Amino acid sequence: MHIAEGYLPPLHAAAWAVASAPFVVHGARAVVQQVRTDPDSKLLLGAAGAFSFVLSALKIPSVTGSCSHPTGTGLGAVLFRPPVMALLGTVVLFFQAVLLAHGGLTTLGANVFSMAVVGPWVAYGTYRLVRRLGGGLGPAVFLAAALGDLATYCVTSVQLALAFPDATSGVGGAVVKFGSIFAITQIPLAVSEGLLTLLVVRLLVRVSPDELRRLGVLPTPPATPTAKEVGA
Amino acid sequence: MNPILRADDLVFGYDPDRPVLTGATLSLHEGRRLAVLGPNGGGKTTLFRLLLGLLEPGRGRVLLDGEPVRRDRRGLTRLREQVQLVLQDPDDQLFAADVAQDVSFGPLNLGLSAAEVTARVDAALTALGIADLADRPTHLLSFGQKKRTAIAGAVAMRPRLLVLDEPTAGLDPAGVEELLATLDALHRGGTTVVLSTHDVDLAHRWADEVAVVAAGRVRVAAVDEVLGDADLLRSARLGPAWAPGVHRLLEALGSAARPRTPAELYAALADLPAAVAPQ
Amino acid sequence: MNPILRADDLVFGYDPDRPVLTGATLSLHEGRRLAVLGPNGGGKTTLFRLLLGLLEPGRGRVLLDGEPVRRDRRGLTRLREQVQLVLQDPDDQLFAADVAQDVSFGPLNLGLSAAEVTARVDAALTALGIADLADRPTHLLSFGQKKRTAIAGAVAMRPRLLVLDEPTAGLDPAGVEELLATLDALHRGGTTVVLSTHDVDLAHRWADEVAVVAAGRVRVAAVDEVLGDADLLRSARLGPAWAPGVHRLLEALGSAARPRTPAELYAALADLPAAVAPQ
Amino acid sequence: MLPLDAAAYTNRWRPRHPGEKALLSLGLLVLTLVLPTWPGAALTGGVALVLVLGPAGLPGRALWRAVRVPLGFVVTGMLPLLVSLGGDPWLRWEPAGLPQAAQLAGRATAALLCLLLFAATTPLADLLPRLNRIGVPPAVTEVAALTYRFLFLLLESLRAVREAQAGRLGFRTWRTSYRALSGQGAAVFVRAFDRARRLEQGLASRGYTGSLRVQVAARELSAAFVAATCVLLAAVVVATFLLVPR
Ligand SMILES: Nc1ncnc2c1ncn2[C@@H]1O[C@H](COP(=O)(O)OP(=O)(O)OP(=O)(O)O)[C@@H](O)[C@H]1O
Ligand SMILES: Nc1ncnc2c1ncn2[C@@H]1O[C@H](COP(=O)(O)OP(=O)(O)OP(=O)(O)O)[C@@H](O)[C@H]1O
Ligand SMILES: [Mg+2]
Ligand SMILES: [Mg+2]
Repeated sequence: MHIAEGYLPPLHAAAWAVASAPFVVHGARAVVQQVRTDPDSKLLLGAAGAFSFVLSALKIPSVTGSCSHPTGTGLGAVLFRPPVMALLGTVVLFFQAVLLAHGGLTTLGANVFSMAVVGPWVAYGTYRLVRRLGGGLGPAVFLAAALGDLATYCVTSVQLALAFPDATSGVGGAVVKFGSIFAITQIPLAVSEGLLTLLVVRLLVRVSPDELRRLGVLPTPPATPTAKEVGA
Repeated sequence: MNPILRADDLVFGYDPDRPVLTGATLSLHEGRRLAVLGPNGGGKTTLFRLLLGLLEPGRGRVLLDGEPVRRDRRGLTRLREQVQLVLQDPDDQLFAADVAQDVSFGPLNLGLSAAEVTARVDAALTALGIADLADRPTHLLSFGQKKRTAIAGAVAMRPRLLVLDEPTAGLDPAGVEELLATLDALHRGGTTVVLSTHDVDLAHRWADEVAVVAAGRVRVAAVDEVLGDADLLRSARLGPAWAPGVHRLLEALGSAARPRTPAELYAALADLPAAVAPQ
Repeated sequence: MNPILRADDLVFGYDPDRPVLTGATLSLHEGRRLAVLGPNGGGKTTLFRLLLGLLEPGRGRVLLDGEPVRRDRRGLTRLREQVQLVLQDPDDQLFAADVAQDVSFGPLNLGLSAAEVTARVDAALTALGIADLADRPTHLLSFGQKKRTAIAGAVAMRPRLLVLDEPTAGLDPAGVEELLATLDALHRGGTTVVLSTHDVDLAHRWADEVAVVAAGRVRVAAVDEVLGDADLLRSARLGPAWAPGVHRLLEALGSAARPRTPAELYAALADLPAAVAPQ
Repeated sequence: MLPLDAAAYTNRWRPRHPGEKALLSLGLLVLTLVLPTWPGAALTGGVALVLVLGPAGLPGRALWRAVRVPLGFVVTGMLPLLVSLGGDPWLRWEPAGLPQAAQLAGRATAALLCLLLFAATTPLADLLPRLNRIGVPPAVTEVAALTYRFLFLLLESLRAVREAQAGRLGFRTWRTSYRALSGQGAAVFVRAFDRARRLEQGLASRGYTGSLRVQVAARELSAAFVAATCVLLAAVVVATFLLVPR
């Protein structure tokens, strides 16, 4: 859920930007480091960013008959890890703002915080936890995507509630208000996104196992007899 | 005289159990136009990638001006200063956001000055007839324009040898003519040009020499020899070309014309002596 | 008799300021083989997407069996049960994990029983000659195999009309022959086949009728008429075909042979009476 | 493919330095937030609208296509302010929220126009490579530029896959839609990595050794434009304080 341009008062906008900044800088450092040790990973990161952008252009059918878009944070976090997603997510949100007028520049900080920081961390944490507890890839991915999606929306609710406290019940009431409005629409969507992510990953396990291994989602087999391809 | 580039008995397979090339030998000579023919999956692209050092052969060597190419950064850089490859799909080669930026990538890597880079970019864009596209974004180009941009990126490196993988695929007939005219201009300017194609008539009209890559090996010969060898053509999943048959017909009619394209055939028909000319 | 599908005065542009089609009319008749020719960017693919209801025309209508196609789910489903489109790039069409699964996608969507789906998939794979690939992962297929799988996916829908966008692009000459043989078998089996191509000789040998899509409009005519019209060909960035010229040469030599491929030309040459035969 | 992106390459301000356009439109955007919404946002929004349609030359129709969807978000975004929770009934219509909602809608619309002034005049091809000069590491701008390049390839692939599925009746029912959608997700993923692998090879043959540096077309920062921008921004501030209702 993108907060549109101009929605947040200047102080809020600035505060969320400050809150996101360390994560983004940390992500940028991780990327710079990764690119230094492996220059070809630049291309993979570019592809991953584009994939995240395009993922949010998928249209999920929703109950009401209208369409909605997945956040893609769950899949992105599982595939590319939260630090990298913090940077890629920022790039993607910036592109969505200037290419689609979706979201905005002054609300970039707030959107980054919900969609590129909290969503991915919740998704990734869920994924690791479920795997640690012995859960299969399927349930882990499903829960990661669904909870990542929900977490994103919860943060957005809080951000809006802080900016627009309820006239009678204050910030607390506004959190409930925005939260319940989103809950009606979002819980089914979160389940949808979880299901979709599960199906995608299941297909990927069959279609693209090598890439998943390279990303550490599937365990690497002891010996990897691959072709000698040299890029340098 | 040494060939510019030579593949010497190359053996290669992506999968060790399924070799693609089992001993490929091919020399690319200065100034000689070579067309590489072969079936789908025959190994044309693989051969080109081996020649450019993008793949490492299991056996055999690649020689630049008679010297084996070393597989370290120095050796590969030297190779790619002399030899440039244009891939079939221009989207595999174009990465920058606009045309001029993309073409500047190679010259910048050569460590040239900004002024020199600009000059090279301008010259390459002009040579390809796309100077007006310089500040167009890559993603809004048509297929043919992307193809020209990719070639410009290679030409801006001023290579001695330009290798093009199926440059005419997907172009309309007029686009093919324009591209060939561009390649001829480069050739006249001193660049040696090699291309791969599935079009036997194209190879016949354009090339001095033909290499057939099939069944793991390369067979090189003069154009007429290859195109006269029905068994070779069949075994390489190629068909015969029109032109040689047409030449025989014209000969039987007493005409000395040797058209290489349908358009030339119609010109020859118009020139036939009235006595034999079909109406 | 009504055509199966008809485009009636279609107007369309992706960008409202740059129309691609400015009034395209075309009828696809049962049993008649139609080749669609045209320059790059002429609008062939766009026309096909309009015919399949994948794009909505700014003006004009698409008629299925004489009835306007309604753009709701019912109308589009009915259309796509009858008409199938095979895209140029098979990678756009293949997304399932293996060949059989991919081909089963359409029949499953029709809501058929499992047994019926299996039967359809098997029949389609057999028709395309790829029954042995059924459980191969799609990403390990060669280009030609992918192409066949994509066509099988459409054939499994048992369409009355099969539209193929540049099906021969990228195939080697033998692959083109095999594909045409497959299309002919489908055609004999009662499917109406339409294809687009840049290859004028291919259109000449295969089609009953040719449509030229250029400058926003469609011009339909018998093959010989289009291929005899040098101005039309030039304006559509197409060149002449070899075959008509060869026919005139053979006629002048007193031969009745009308070869449509180089191979047929060499057969005709072998059959020429000794008196006129070139050596 | 994306109307705003296409506009950025064809508008009359294309040759201007991205810094000038950023100063102008982001300056207006900041003023939209910090000045009192009435009349501040009306002024900034109006100025942005005039500039984008006038000097920048964006056709009205293109502007409408770009703002249509985000304007919808502005409208739906007002609704929560018009309801109140707690009390009796628990959820109720809150007319007292109307002024605040109207103010928000006005500010958001003005901000959207300022964003558009920037987005529709500044191509990312001009902008991204220059971000290095304001301290963004080259690795990041290069990854962003690659993302930008791959984006269009993948959107095109996604469109093609979706259409191919539609042609085979992939969206007939809920069940089939989910199968089709997961196919799209997987296909785009496979395509993305395939593209990266292939470009890796393509760049290697062009001499890639780790840097994707390109030469950026020289664009002069126009002192006149910058000065005019400063005057305009100051004028908006002054006008707002003169007009502000007391
Ligand atoms: N990256 C790769 N990994 C594994 N196998 C590959 C790869 N690229 C090509 N191959 C296989 O190597 C063989 C030779 O392929 P190559 O692309 O060199 O043929 P080609 O002559 O260029 O064919 P075409 O005419 O279709 O372009 C084929 O069997 C192909 O499937
Ligand atoms: N998705 C799209 N968005 C915007 N413009 C498009 C799109 N697809 C095609 N076009 C444009 O529409 C015009 C017609 O394209 P189309 O692909 O229909 O031509 P074509 O005849 O199929 O060409 P080709 O022979 O190269 O396949 C071209 O100018 C092209 O640039
Ligand atoms: Mg090849
Ligand atoms: Mg097309």
